[in-house]
Amino acid sequence: MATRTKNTATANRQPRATASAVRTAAIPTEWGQTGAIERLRKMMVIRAFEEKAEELFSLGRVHGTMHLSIGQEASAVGAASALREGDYLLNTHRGHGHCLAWFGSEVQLMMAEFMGKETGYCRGRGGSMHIANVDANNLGANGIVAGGLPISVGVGLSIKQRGTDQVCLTVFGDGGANTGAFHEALNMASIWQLPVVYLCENNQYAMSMPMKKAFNIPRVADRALGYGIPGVTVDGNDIVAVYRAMQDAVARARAGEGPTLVESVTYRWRGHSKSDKQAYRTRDEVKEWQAQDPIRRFGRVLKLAEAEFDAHRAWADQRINEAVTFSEASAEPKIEQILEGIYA
Amino acid sequence: MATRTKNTATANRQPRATASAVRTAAIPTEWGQTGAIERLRKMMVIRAFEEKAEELFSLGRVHGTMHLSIGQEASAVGAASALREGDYLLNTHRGHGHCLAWFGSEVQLMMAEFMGKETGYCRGRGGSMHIANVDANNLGANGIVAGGLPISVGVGLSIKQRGTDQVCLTVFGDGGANTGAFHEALNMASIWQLPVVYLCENNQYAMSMPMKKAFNIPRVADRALGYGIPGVTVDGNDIVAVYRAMQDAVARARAGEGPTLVESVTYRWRGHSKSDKQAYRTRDEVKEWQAQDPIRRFGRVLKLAEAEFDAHRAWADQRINEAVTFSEASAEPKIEQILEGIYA
Amino acid sequence: MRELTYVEAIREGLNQAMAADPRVFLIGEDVGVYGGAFGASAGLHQQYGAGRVVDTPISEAGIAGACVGAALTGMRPVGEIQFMDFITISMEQLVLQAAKIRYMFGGKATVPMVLRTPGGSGTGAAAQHSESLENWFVHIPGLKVVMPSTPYDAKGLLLAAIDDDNPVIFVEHKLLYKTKGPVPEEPYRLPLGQTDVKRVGKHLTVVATSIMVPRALQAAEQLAAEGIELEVVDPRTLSPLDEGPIVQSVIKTGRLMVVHEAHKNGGFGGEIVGRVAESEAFDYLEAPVKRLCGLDVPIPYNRTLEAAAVPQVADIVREARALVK
Amino acid sequence: MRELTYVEAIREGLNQAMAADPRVFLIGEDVGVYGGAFGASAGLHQQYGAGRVVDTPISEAGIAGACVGAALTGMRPVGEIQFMDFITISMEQLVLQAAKIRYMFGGKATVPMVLRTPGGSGTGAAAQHSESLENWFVHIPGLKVVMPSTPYDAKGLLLAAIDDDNPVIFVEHKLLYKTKGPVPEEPYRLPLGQTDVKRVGKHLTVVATSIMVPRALQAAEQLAAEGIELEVVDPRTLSPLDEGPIVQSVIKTGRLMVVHEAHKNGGFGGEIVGRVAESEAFDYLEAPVKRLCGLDVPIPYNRTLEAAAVPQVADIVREARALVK
Ligand SMILES: Cc1ncc(C[n+]2csc(CCOP(=O)(O)OP(=O)(O)O)c2C)c(N)n1
Ligand SMILES: Cc1ncc(C[n+]2csc(CCOP(=O)(O)OP(=O)(O)O)c2C)c(N)n1
Ligand SMILES: [Mg+2]
Ligand SMILES: [Mg+2]
Repeated sequence: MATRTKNTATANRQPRATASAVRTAAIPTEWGQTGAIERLRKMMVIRAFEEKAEELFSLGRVHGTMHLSIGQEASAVGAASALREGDYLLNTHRGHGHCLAWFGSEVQLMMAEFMGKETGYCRGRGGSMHIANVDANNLGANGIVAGGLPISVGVGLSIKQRGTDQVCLTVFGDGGANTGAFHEALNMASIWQLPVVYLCENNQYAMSMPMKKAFNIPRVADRALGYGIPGVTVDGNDIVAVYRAMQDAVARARAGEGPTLVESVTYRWRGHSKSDKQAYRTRDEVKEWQAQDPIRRFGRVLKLAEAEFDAHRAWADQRINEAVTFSEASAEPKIEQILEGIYA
Repeated sequence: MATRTKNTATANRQPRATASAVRTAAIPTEWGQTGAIERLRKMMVIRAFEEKAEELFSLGRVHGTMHLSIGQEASAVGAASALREGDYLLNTHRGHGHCLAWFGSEVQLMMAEFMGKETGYCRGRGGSMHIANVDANNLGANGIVAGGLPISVGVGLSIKQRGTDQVCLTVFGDGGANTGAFHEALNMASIWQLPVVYLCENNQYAMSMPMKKAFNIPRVADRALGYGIPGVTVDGNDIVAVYRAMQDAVARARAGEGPTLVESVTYRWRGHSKSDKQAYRTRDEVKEWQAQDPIRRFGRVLKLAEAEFDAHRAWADQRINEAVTFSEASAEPKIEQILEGIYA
Repeated sequence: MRELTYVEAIREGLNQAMAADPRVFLIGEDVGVYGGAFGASAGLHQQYGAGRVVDTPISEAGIAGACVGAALTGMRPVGEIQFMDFITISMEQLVLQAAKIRYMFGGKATVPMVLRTPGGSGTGAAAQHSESLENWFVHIPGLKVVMPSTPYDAKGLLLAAIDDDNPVIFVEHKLLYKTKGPVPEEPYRLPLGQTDVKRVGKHLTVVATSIMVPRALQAAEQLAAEGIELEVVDPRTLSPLDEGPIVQSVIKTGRLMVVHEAHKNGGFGGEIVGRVAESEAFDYLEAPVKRLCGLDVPIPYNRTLEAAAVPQVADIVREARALVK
Repeated sequence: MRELTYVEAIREGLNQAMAADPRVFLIGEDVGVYGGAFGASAGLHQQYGAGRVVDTPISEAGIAGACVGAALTGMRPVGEIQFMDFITISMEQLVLQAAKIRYMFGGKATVPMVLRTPGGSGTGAAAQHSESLENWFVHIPGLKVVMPSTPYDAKGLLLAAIDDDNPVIFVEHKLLYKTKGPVPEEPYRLPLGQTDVKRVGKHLTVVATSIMVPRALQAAEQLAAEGIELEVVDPRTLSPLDEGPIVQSVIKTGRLMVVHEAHKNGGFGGEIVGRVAESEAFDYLEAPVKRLCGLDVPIPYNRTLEAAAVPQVADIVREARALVK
């Protein structure tokens, strides 16, 4: 009499994709060695940016807070690699990586923003949590967990109504998947088959809340079942795996076949933000994941000698140092202009 | 590399449970003929209440709006039958039925509330959309779609913390299942295994929005997959079927095994509210469902002769007429007391 | 001039905006075949199709977000929140996203969206369907807040709101929908941020919003017979507020009463009093000011209590008389 | 007397309430092992266990709803919204449910819950982590709104709020958390709805809330050297407001300045001015009033701009001096 929903989410409980469980992939032919190296360097720039950010903070040279994505670089760069210029990005509070991986991003403008300077992407008004580059269709990081998800519905509708073949990459965390905003957005995107890819970066925690306690399902991607869209879980520390999963999702979106939920399983090495004592996890757990450093892993795939690897990293550090120099030489916003830019 | 979520919701597409597809069940032995007749009469009282409500409205004797559940009576009475005194109810805007089906409900106090009288359940302050009977743990109808769902989390937590074996019945519509509130509530109830039963009365429409357009999955119950809880779809016009499905769900909840999502498939015969022209559906569709009148269907299960059936209905009408008489004789709230009861 | 009801004027405004600009589209619950809960979009779905008159699931955060995202990427969405009460579910998107995006991004983005929503009581729908929350939005820089009181203003302000490059909260009133007034057929714009003196008088300045404007005008009619001349001032755009005409009026009359339906406590009336008390008009005030507002009570269901909860014409007459004496 | 910081005072209040009453429990994001984003519940998870210090997913509507449902059924929940900005997501549950349930149900239910949340800017967290939205809640009958400015007030008002049978929005300030002051060890209650005169003066009444109270007191110190005596009045409970002491103070000083961090437009300052301008104190006002409030701008990230966006001690000194002259 009653039709029972077979709870496959629990029934087909799959081994959680972890960094160690998944073999690294071959380099995509469309990247070639050059493209692959470019991406390695991008990851290194992100890492260098964030390490510098930490340093500047500890020196008291920036204020506020920041959310570092150290350890998650493969997810950002792998994902962005599947998009193309003209596509849109909606980003999160932990968004330095995606921003730097995005088309046309200039690290010195990001650093200047981070340091609150007039030359920054947002003229120093936004800071770490609000970096945007609207000219490049980077619609901004977001200080609100899942704040970009309802917005993605509008971006998707806009693409459809304007009749372009753009795609909108919408990033959020495991924590973001428990907000009402997630639900409303995924349902709307699904019923209207909007060209949006939902990338959930499951880094195991929402601040101190372990994913395992915040979900009663093994994989965030299982949520896709509730919206009738594909859900994919991928090793988020494998740049090629992320890229491949995202390619499929982007292709579907671009073909008008609607949204996909891609879960990228990864880990943040640092605390949630600058004030985190990390009482909710063990040092060993952190170390295990650090052994799966996405940058070193890709270096191994590329079969780079230690020296060459180091040279790339030195190149990245150099970019960051130049960005700091640029930012330090930049002017502060003027107090008289504080009321500028509220209304258009 | 990527683990793909098999989209069973779409893959195992089951025939939608409809009134016609499901055979009526035998009378539960625990009801007996007496209990069954009682429930038939309860459905008749609900029907009579709402028909009278319509009449009073058209005569201008009540104002405001109302949401009639005519055609959905089996869902309300079947569900309430699976609960016991001391359990909690969180109800919807289309809640006359559940309220009348609930323990200790007195139809004259409901009618008085409906007519805005001081003797009403809410002293005339609440009206149709806010009828509550807190003494009987009926925590009220709700003018906000899914407004009761976040509240259910608190009721569930309270039960757990107080260590009782109460259960909270939480009712909402198909439309309610697309709100962020639904998502946050079901997830929280699931991770904490709260003693709540979520009853989604899928009457095919949210106002003018067909369920088929608002969901990209065939059954609301499939949403359960996203929370790792059981989801059940049942013929909502079959009082026994609803009761059985609810019994299982209530038993799980009472045993501390957590929430269940029960989808009761039914149909509202009337417009959404008093101002609805019903341009979004056909007369034929309405007629098809009217042929599945849950009251007549249960009358057939009970093998009642026409005259006996009519006598029960006359009894119900009598109750309603008495309720109207009571309400009309009741005083209006006093203007001087308008500010009473804002703060405790 | 031809007369239209307030809701017809809004519908005509929507229609003309959609006809003129393919970037304009409607989105909300039941705005399609149903025509909107109060009929504001009746017929537009048939005319423009489901692609431009988008029916949504019950997802108020999603609706607001859909407007933000579309506006950010070149469209000019007009969203509808079916009752102003439900805008409580949209607050994050409206306040933390729509209002702030431009500023947070250093002035490098625009969010040209309009969110229409009916506020107010008087329909017997009780406490969860009768909110008047406009002052919440007034409190948020980056948003504009418009509250038309006549069919003429409704159409002209709506077209201006759709043209505006900022997020506009456009608050209609359920009881005004059926009121009639002259409305030009061609599209016209009434600039946002222009306070309108709806009646010239000399004894008392009455600043009224939305439905309280016609009520104040009725009260003024009655009082005129007693020789009391009210000046009825309608801000129309509550934020950014054009305070000049209010201040000038108080300088002239020496007396101020603010009338709105929203609860008094923490309401827009305080803002008006604050502006006047900080202005040069302060020295001209001859009597304490008066805020005649909704009682601080959830709107009751009972018809008599409901009416007693917000200012009626008789209340305005009584209080105005008392102030002038 | 022993000194505690503001956050320690809150923690001690929570601890004592939980120890005394098994119906009291805490719920919110990271209130458990993490101890709360600002440490307000540090150690309580270890002491009372996960059953009474409940870590939630990121679900602000759910947190508010959890408080409403638990309160309705016999518990006394204390919820935490990690930053006041995120309360935008809880508005439906707070405004349409918590605030109205009692009235809508004819006075037959109670919703004894407290929702704590830190407001304010000054931490460099920019526009989405710096909101001061208290006047939204002041506008809603059925809610109480409390804003302590000292450790002593924080503990006493928190314990009173937990005792109260109504929903209380308890607004803390991030920059106050580390400020110190005397706090008795035993549990004590400061009744809600009692305005407190924090400093007696005669030239100007300064009504200040939250962090603006210590800033106004510092300004008063400076001005005292010039012979200008500010009377600093702290409402503590913004709603229901105890307006008597404010009115009395203005009658005494003849001058009024309101200082708050929230945006001026549509803010609580208007309410204070409205109350005074409607009161007997109107006739005693010797000068226009002044609202010294947050600029109407989203809080900027840049440190200098951020500080310039809200009143600082020097601003209070300057404006007070100008008003008194
Ligand atoms: C709506 C909302 N609630 C709470 C916060 C505070 N907060 C910021 S990030 C965060 C955790 C987010 O977890 P997740 O989505 O998994 O992203 P992650 O930080 O792990 O990258 C929290 C609770 C917020 N910014 N917005
Ligand atoms: C949050 C919210 N949005 C919109 C409405 C207006 N409204 C009332 S009932 C309704 C449709 C509800 O559909 P469903 O949940 O399926 O329940 P049904 O009316 O079919 O019983 C709508 C849109 C509301 N009351 N609350
Ligand atoms: Mg995370
Ligand atoms: Mg329905």
